[in-house]
Amino acid sequence: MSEIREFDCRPNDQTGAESPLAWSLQRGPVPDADTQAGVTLRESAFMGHLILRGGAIVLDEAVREVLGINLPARPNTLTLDSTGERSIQWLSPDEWLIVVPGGEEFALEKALRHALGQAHFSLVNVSGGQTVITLSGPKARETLKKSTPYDVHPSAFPVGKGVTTIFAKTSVTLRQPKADCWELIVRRSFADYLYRWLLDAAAEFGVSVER
Amino acid sequence: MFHIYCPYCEEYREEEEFHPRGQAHLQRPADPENCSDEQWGDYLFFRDNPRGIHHELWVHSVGCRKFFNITRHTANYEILETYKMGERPSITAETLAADERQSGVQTASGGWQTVGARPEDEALNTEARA
Amino acid sequence: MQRYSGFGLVKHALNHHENWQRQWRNPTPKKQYDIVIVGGGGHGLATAYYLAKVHNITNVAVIEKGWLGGGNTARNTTIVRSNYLWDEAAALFEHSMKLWEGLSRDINYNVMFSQRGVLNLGHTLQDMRDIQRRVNANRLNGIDGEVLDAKGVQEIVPILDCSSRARYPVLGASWQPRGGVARHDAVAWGYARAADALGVDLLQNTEVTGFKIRDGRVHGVHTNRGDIEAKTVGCVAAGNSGVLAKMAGFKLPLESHPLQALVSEPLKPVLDTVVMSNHVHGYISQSDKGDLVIGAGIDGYVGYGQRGSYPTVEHTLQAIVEMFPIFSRVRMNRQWGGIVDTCPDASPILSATPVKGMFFNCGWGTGGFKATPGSGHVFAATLAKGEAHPLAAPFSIDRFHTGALVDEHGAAGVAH
Amino acid sequence: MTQIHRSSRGGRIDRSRELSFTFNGKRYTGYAGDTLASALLANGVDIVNRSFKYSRPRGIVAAGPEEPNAVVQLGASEAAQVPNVRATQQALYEGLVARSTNGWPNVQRDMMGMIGKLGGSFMPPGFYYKTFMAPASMWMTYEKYIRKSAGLGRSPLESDPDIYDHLNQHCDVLVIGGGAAGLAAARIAADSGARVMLCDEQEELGGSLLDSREALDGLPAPEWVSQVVTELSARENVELLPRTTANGYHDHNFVTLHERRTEHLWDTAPAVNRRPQARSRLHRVRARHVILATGTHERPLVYGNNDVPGNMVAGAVSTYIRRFGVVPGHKLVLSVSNDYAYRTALDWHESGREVVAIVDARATSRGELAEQARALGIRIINQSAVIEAKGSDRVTAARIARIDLDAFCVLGHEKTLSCDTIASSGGYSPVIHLSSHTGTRPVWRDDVLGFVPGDVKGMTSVGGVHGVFALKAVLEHAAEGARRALDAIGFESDSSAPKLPDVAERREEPACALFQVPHVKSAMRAPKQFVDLQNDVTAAGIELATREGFESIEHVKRYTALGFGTDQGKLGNINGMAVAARCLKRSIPEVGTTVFRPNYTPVTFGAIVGRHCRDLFDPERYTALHAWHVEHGAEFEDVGQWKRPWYFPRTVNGKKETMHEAVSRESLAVREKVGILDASTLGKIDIQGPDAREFLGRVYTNKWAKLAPGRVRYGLMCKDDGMLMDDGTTSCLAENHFLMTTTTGGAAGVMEWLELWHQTEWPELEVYFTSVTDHWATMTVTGPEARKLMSEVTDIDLSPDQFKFMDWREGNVAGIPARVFRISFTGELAYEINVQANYAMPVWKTLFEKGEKYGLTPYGTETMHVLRAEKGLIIAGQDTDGSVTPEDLGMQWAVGYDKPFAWIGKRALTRPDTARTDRKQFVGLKPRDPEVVLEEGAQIVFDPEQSIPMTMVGHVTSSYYSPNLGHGFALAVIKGGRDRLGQTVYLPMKDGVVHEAEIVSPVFIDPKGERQNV
Repeated sequence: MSEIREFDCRPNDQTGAESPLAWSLQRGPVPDADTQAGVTLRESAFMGHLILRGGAIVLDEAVREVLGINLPARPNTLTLDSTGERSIQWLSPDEWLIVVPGGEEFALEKALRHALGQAHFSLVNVSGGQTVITLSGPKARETLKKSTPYDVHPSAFPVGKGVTTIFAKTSVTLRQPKADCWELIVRRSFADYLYRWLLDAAAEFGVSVER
Repeated sequence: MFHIYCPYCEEYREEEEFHPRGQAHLQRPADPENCSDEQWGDYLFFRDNPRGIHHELWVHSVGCRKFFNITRHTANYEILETYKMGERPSITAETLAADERQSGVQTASGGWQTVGARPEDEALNTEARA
Repeated sequence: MQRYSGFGLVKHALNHHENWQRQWRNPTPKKQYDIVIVGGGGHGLATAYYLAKVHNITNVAVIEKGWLGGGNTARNTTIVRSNYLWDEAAALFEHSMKLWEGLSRDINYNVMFSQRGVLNLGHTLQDMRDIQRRVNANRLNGIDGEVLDAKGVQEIVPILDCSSRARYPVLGASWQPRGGVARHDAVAWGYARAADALGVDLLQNTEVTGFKIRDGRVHGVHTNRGDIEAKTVGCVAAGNSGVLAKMAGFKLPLESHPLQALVSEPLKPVLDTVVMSNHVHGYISQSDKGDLVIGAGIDGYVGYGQRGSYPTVEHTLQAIVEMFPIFSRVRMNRQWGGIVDTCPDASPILSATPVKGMFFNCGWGTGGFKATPGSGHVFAATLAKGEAHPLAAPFSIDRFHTGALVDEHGAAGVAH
Repeated sequence: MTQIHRSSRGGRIDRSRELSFTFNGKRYTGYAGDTLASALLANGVDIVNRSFKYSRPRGIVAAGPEEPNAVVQLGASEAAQVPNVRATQQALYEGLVARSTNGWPNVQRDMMGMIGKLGGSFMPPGFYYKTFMAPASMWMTYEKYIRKSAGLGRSPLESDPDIYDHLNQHCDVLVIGGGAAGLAAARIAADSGARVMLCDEQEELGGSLLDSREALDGLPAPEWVSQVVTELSARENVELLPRTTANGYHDHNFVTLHERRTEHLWDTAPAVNRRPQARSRLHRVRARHVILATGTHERPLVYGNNDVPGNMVAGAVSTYIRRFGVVPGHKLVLSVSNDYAYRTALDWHESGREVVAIVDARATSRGELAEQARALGIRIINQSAVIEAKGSDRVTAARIARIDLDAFCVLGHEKTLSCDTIASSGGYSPVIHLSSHTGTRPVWRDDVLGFVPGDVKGMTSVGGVHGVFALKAVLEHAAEGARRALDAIGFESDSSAPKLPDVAERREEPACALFQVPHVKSAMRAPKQFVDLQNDVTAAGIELATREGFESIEHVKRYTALGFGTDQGKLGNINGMAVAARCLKRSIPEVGTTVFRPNYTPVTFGAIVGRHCRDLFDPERYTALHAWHVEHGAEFEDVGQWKRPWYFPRTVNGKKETMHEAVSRESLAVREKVGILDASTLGKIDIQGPDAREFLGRVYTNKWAKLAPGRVRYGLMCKDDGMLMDDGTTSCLAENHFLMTTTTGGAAGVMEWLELWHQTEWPELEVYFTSVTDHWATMTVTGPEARKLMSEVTDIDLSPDQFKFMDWREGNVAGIPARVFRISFTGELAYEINVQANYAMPVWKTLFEKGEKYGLTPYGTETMHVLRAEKGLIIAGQDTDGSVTPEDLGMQWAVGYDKPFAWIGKRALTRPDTARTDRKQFVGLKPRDPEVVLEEGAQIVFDPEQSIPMTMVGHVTSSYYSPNLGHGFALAVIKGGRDRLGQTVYLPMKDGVVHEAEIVSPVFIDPKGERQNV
């Protein structure tokens, strides 16, 4: 596979690593833990993120073989493995987002390249460029309604759905991997803006930030 | 605010997720080196700009990032069809005109200031062009 | 024509205003005119007026499908300035500015031209470079203007947030003191009345349905009120230019887009000048009636609907409240849209066309109102002589084939 | 002061909760449930404002959003001021403070009123167009006074203490209006299981049922309303929004609703549980179907002095009596054109006050309500109308006369009836505003004497707005409309249970068309007959406009200002059109209709802005190293949405460096030692695929066929018009794998550009693009000591023959996997380090640990600009402006003239104008005076002696003082500049100073590029 340059950009030693939300949490404000909070916010930092591009027919089998989960073929859906730790999400007819526990991404990249052989596809590690922010709590949906024009009503946004859409003045990939759990995948450089937006939008419900 | 059916996401999304990118089906001259300044200028700058049915290129910027086509009425803003790149529209000004002639219905001409005014009279224009 | 004056007003008041004359006639179309102008907006009426006044050509009809001044003349935010970047545009708009300065007396109609000054704010270093470039060019072109720093801006507009707290702090501005606003409807009516008095026929509710073209030359127009002969036809129809061109069998390098504007409820005077910002994207002035007149953005799609997208209104008001936090509790009364013809280089077209005898004056994009007198003046000369007035020459359609564009996106960046 | 007009019982107010408030500095009391208007009426406050133009005293006329006069300034503190609040829509709260918006020194004794009285006749419509023209210089002075007397309320002068928010909503059925029609429709929609929203502008749901005399299912109307509201609010699929106005109806059934959440509580939004609440909220609703149930506005009649306080709309009088227990006078004369308005006389009579007479323009009145009135002994005078009100600060009498509707004249039988209140009703105008917002023309119906909505896709209008007025018919119409709506969106309505309440049918006689009432004098000479009260537009004014040739209704409106007020002509528009129609001898629909625009009623800017203000106005994008920059005192420059360090001022002996000092220090550090720049904001795109190389060759002007893995190349990107669009370096990572960089501002645009060409023009090329801008953090280590520093932190072989200029290598930097690129934007030896952004901070910190001994200096964008300019390197967007070709820049070396494919931009270069040899070309400028730093944007001339307008031949694009050169220098574009090297040009500045400069090569330092190559 000399035609594509593979590169493991993750060091073994994680000392000093800073997630996209590090600066926001350092600068604050970070609301105190609040048992009455309507919304709880948490960063799932340092996950492995890969963008896989290619034709579904080309990719499907290799993905199943390597990851053990199906490539979601239907638009705006996501599939998870049995542990719920690994997921593949449809982003466009020829683009998927794979999220796996941090540290697995390079091995996965190699395995997929191996499985795909000479097929035309592209696989790009974007782990440093985005992060996952999790929203939960009874007012999470209400907070989303303040922020995105996408319909988050249960009838329109069931568990297992994921979409890329407008969120305040940025874009996120919004998904509901399980009930009462919303994941917002946001670009690193917009993470602080999104954090401050969420604190502000959820303020009327009470918001707490889990570290 | 438009509600646009993305043919790739296969659902309606809000206009905020999209950007219009001008007239659809523009053809870049196949052999630019051998086309005249006139032809090149036409390709770069001259557009249909119709009052009525318009085929236009949009991109689902905040979404699947795919370009696709919309057939839209530029006066009442009704979207008649969206279709993928590489596909041809099934509704055009011509097909609609044919439908109208059959049903005897005249489409609304939103945006006109004078009641009863009509955008174009086909017969007269044919003469004008002749 | 009854001359208007304060004395006349008193006289009429004593007669219970029962003796005012019509401001213009409502004539029956003649079979033939020397020149037909298609489009009875400000530009078309001004063209007719200057044809009659400057060139003594009075056998002229202005054909308007609706009511006079009912297009963008009635829908714009009334800003007048001439601080354009490129020589060609600056010359044309400054020509217009000079005509504005004597217009009310010239046409005996108070168009309420209020030279309260126009600020174009800069929020980034590149904004300031562009402002300096433009103001330097303006100065050497004889157009008034200066570059202000943030403090200078604050002195002129105390209610503007010039603090460093702003997301994009105001770094400075260009300031054109001769710029300002005018009463848009009055411009159309004033020109209409003056043109009518010189013998021009203003044909309202008359719609051009086609052109008579033989051997590549125009011979007249078809209208819903019958055919009208004319060897010279000038199309000055703003948002409908593309439609007219199609009737005549050619395309223009234009797209028609909705440009939105909105007003607040009337307020006591609070803003004494015109403030425009390309970067945070909004512009504002206060009308004599007290409304804050706010220009919103242009929608990116082709649209003839005289309305636009709601997000555009949202973004505009965000910009206004960012610049003027005190306006947060003021309320928005109305929004509307105009249809603007935009050229790829954000400059107008004043040009002959592939059809002999047919001329187009269009493509003013977001900034046509301010050009009304100048546009009419040079277009009248163009129609009268059958060749482009020197100020109009750079704005021919040819430039889109030769590449000699007059790229005014910088100056016209914010719709205005 | 006691509430002299409060009846002893009745109304939906809570008499146990007394509220005190202040109006025009005077304290009053009202009750919970009052509006400010009902409380003012209860207290006998007749004059609430002065009119706009003539300063005439004005009282409350209506009870809803159509109120034109009672427009007040609200707010107890400066920051809480709200201009132009309609008292009829403002709920009373304890401590409310309001003032009239006009009137000096006060609304009772107004000086302007004198002027209005004396000067009124000199102020016909359009008078300002006919005067103030001479001398021209005086207009600005006149204008100052005109402006002062115009306007209504005033803007607050302090920042808004409140917050606002948005809620994005989606529903199957949006019901607009919570009156009889809306409630009935919502009930049926709810039963189908559809997602239903119901909004209503009033404080509580119920609409006109709240003051109705009728019974539903045997219950008084308000009780039936409570029952239905309770039932609906229990349903999960229904969202009820009282106090919420649908203000705009946009394309494809997008409707904005403005919910006033706290305005009934206090003038600023109170916190709840110490959590902030939004003062108001804008619901952005996407509805599959809209049921328009907005009802009607009653039209007053237009007669002489119909603006004197005490003249009211008939229905409003009933509303005040039945909802608020306020009878706004003692003796009523009711002037009507229809049956339904008779209810006002019944309500008045039942309150124990005197109905002097009902004056009915129709020849007979035998409807049910008329008979009831007759039975109560109320005097009914047919074929007559009030032609004029008497009184100045309050009505003292009504002048009535027999009239001929067809001939539009008074037939005599004049009487003057003593009274203090004249209520009038000219019929009911459907509230079609929202349906008009969509651009749909309304339709005139002679039977309704009004416009009803035209066909709007996805909308059904029901009840009053559709011209259906009688309660029983309204309910049936709403039910039928709801079923049709549900059917259209695929819901089944439960047809088995027609849940319509029992309502008695009411026998009514047809209304007559009466708008302007004739007077014994002509309209021009009669006492002022107001059509639009807020804008002081009179029937005479409209007549004058038509006389002057303003025949289109749009002209009439614009000439007279009819309908341009904050009420948007809700009361006056139809009457105005009727007057115009009469003058023009046409019918109303022939005169045309007016186009209603959003908003239906005014909406606070703040609510439309929502949270997108203050800190959240626009995102601030940060790099992974932002925390370090902040800690080290960086000043930031806004580049797009990014915050980039501009320079790093040091504080020496308590004194902070100026930018000039900091930049000099930073520049010297890079040229003499080593500096470091956070370049993470550059756009980065990963490109993979067998056709990647071919694709690059098509989008870049230069050649890519032979770039080997391990190598980097600078590229220019044009649009197809040949003008430079973006530039950057692209590295060949492997045969089919490239990493492209773009400018910071161009990143998103270039990404879309690549996708555009791939998706629309060349889908056959096998290549994919993925943005990695945020994934990689980029640090540029540059300066003569760069290699030494790098050698301390990396395992990469840095020897010049192994790692050459324009090479890239992989390895570890500070223990972190990194790609290092030997590219230079400074002209010095430079290494651009890319690491995964999560690990940028440890790398950056290690570099500083090791770099101290080499004098490692962080530098910002300003120093970057100086250094690159010394090398003649362009910045796209600063040295170019969309009118500059690669050839203009002298970059023919980066133009692949003989590439096989006609790459983007190539063809345009041979057009007559782009091929000119005297185009503006990119050059350097050296000021003759070494102390001078030319102004960026300064214009250049060849001949400084010429007169204005001067012939300008170019301008300065970049200009700095160079501490390395020891003088100022600049980059510029100049006509034919490259052939003029060595010549002198002139830069005439504003204060008369003319700078001289020599045209030189744009490369000022190290023209051979030896320093970056070491």
